[in-house]
Amino acid sequence: MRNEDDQPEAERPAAAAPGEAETAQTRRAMLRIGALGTAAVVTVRPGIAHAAVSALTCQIPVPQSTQPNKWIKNNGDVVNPNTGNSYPPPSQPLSGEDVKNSLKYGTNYPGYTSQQTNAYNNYIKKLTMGKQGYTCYASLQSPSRQ
Amino acid sequence: MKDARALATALADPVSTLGLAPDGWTSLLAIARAERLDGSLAYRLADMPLPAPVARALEDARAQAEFGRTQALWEVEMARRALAPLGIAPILLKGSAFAFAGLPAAIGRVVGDLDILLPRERLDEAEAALLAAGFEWAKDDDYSQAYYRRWMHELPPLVHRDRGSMIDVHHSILPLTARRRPDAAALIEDSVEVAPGLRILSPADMIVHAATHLFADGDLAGGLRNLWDVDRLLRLFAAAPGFWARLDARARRHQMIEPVALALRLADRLFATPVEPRLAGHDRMRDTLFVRRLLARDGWGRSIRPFNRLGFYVRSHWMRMPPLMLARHLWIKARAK
Amino acid sequence: MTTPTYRTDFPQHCRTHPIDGMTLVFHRPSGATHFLDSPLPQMLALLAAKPMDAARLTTSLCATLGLPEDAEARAVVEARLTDLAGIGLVEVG
Amino acid sequence: MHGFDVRVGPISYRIGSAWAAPIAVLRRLYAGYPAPADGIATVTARIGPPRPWRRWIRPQVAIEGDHNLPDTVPMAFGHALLAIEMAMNMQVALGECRHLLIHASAVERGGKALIMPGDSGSGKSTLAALLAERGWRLLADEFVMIDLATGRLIPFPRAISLKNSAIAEAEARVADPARFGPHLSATPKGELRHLRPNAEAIARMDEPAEPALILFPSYGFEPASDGVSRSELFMRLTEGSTNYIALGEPAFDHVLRIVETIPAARFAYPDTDSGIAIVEQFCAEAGL
Repeated sequence: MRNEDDQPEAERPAAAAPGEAETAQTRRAMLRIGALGTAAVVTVRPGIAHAAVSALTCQIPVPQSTQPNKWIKNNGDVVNPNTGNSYPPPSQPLSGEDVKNSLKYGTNYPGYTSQQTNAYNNYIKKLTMGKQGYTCYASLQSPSRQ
Repeated sequence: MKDARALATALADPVSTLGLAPDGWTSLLAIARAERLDGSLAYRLADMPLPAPVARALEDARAQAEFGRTQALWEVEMARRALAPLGIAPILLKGSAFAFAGLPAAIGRVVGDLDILLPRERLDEAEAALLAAGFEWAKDDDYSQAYYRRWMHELPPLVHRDRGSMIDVHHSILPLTARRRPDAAALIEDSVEVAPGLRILSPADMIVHAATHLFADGDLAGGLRNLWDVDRLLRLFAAAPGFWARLDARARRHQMIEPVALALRLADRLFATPVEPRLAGHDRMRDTLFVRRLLARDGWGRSIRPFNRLGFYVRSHWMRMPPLMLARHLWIKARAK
Repeated sequence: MTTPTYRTDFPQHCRTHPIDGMTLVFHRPSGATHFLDSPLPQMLALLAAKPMDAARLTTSLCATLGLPEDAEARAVVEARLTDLAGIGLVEVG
Repeated sequence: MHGFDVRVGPISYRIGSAWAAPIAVLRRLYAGYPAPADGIATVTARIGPPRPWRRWIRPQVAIEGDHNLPDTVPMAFGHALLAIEMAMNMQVALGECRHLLIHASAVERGGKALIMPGDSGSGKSTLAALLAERGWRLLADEFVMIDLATGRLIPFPRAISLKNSAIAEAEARVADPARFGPHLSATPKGELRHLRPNAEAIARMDEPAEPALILFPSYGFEPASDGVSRSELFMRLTEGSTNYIALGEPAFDHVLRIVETIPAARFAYPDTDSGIAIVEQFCAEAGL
């Protein structure tokens, strides 16, 4: 869960003059910079069975297997081949173990550059329920969801 | 326990379970879960004298079904809120309709996705409203998008970004490519309002729609559960005078007389459902193929009879699209594997 | 098109509990559990008293919190109304 | 199909395998566990070939059962025991809807339970296994079950899966070699060996305990400890549970009661001995 110290620099409130401390506090409440970080609503999401199936044995195809001959843009979008700053997808689905390490420690996927790794991770972060690999991705994160 | 016959018998005649041996119970539970009928079975056996472990397992299944019902009703409410401002009153289909209208078919039933039917001309507005409400395309590749919009009776499936729930928006109950052409306008015209801004199909149309699953979705996945719906609905609706005549008329109107007859015969064979003999017609040789496919589940919950299943899988696509398209579709799916 | 009016029946159908300066909510119709950080509880209270559109809600919220009403406050209220509608605690129209 | 029925706490399993060998290993690992009550297993977990020919040709093992997950990858035949363990876990994670599940390990002393939530790699299994050799009773590894009627912890003492360095530590402390499963190498989780809980944990598996302390271990850091706020504790317990939402309002009540009444902290520890020392100190303060 996000807490104060790793909050992105941009959102940190400017140091308020002492006289306005009280208003700043209320303003802070207003802009909901609270224990939950910037999210005003946090909904409990079920932990996908990471305990049951170790996240490390699942895999994430990039992109969906129903999207043959597509490339991945650096922001994670699935685009046509040779689109600006996009890369060919990995030849094999990425293993849960590699994805977890790459997301946690920034390691590159074996055989791919850091730009490619970054593009693939942005694609993975956009996965939603129902998409291939979502269960695997969700089980990598919980419970310490960033 | 060689196939799912024991489950069909237990549902139709709960007393038949009294003689089950310990491993018989284990297999029955495994088959019921695999066919997603454990909730229905749990309610059917609710007041039977059962061994303690079975009673507990079925109590849990009832609790699980209750949770599923709450989720289904919430999805109906959220869809209503998204569509009501446009003046669109969606027609609820299958599980969501049974749950919302409180029909016996809903008792213990696992409700999967939310299926709704809209007039075809309101589809684009509805699509925009659902996307604005947080739904996203589950299949957003160009092939699927084009395929659904051009050939199918529904939009590509939508999944909610936060809730993870899925909604299928239909404008008819059979793909456009199918030889049979149900009268979507008649379905909408005869639909019944069950609450402000929410409708369900008329009883006869509900049976016709349930039968399309046996016919349109051809591969019969979830077929036993679907047929149990038919049994539950028929036992309720048949009590109304003139129902069978109305069902006959609607089945003809939607060019669905054979599938409805087939559904009646299969329900009779598997659940001893009282059906109108003239409408059901005499048994056909190939009915047995359907029965074997519907019961193709062993005591471990594994799907069995692979060649029978493959036959129905190919048939399901054949029903949906002309041969050339079928070849291309199967080729793309195979390459994507 | 008049600006949409928002309304809520909160806290009916809910279990609420204060925790660490936030409001923990169990919402029975959806079966979901949420943490609501300010200003959401205050917004819900105001809407429960009287359905309003975003502009009027911003005015009464800023009055309640003793804050100057400005474009930023309006933007925050609009964003939080979308969040509340998304989890079904607030209804539009 | 080769089968084995066994009861672990409230879960009565029927375990199936297309191959005989994995079942034989499982029988040895779960020697001494009771059979299902009335001989009726109500949960089916199984492994089998993902494709028919995979049964003989370069065999692979698919994880299956009453409940399945779409994304699982077939495993190598040499890791069949791990696949069975995961199939058993999956039926609990996706099927259990009587007791609230918390992803944690737990041990008991004097009727009071210490719960150690944490994802894999936090060391919760190792600590629980070693505490269980020092007079604590093992209640659970991976799944802690809370009875929604009483709020008490219902033991689910399945075999503990020890990973990499933890294997040698357990081998050094556990006298009876028969309690260990085979050494599995190069599994997706690295080196792996299963340890059967001791006879006492098995004999008293139907004896619930009162949750009294929650500690979040983090292995591999300099010793440090910190409080856990009630809101974070609520989030960690519920997000880590695969059935919290399905159990509805009773689950909300119990997690709320837990976070309001049970002390919680997190601690880092560089090695097992210091970890155990920190745990014992926390327990003394909390009256365990």
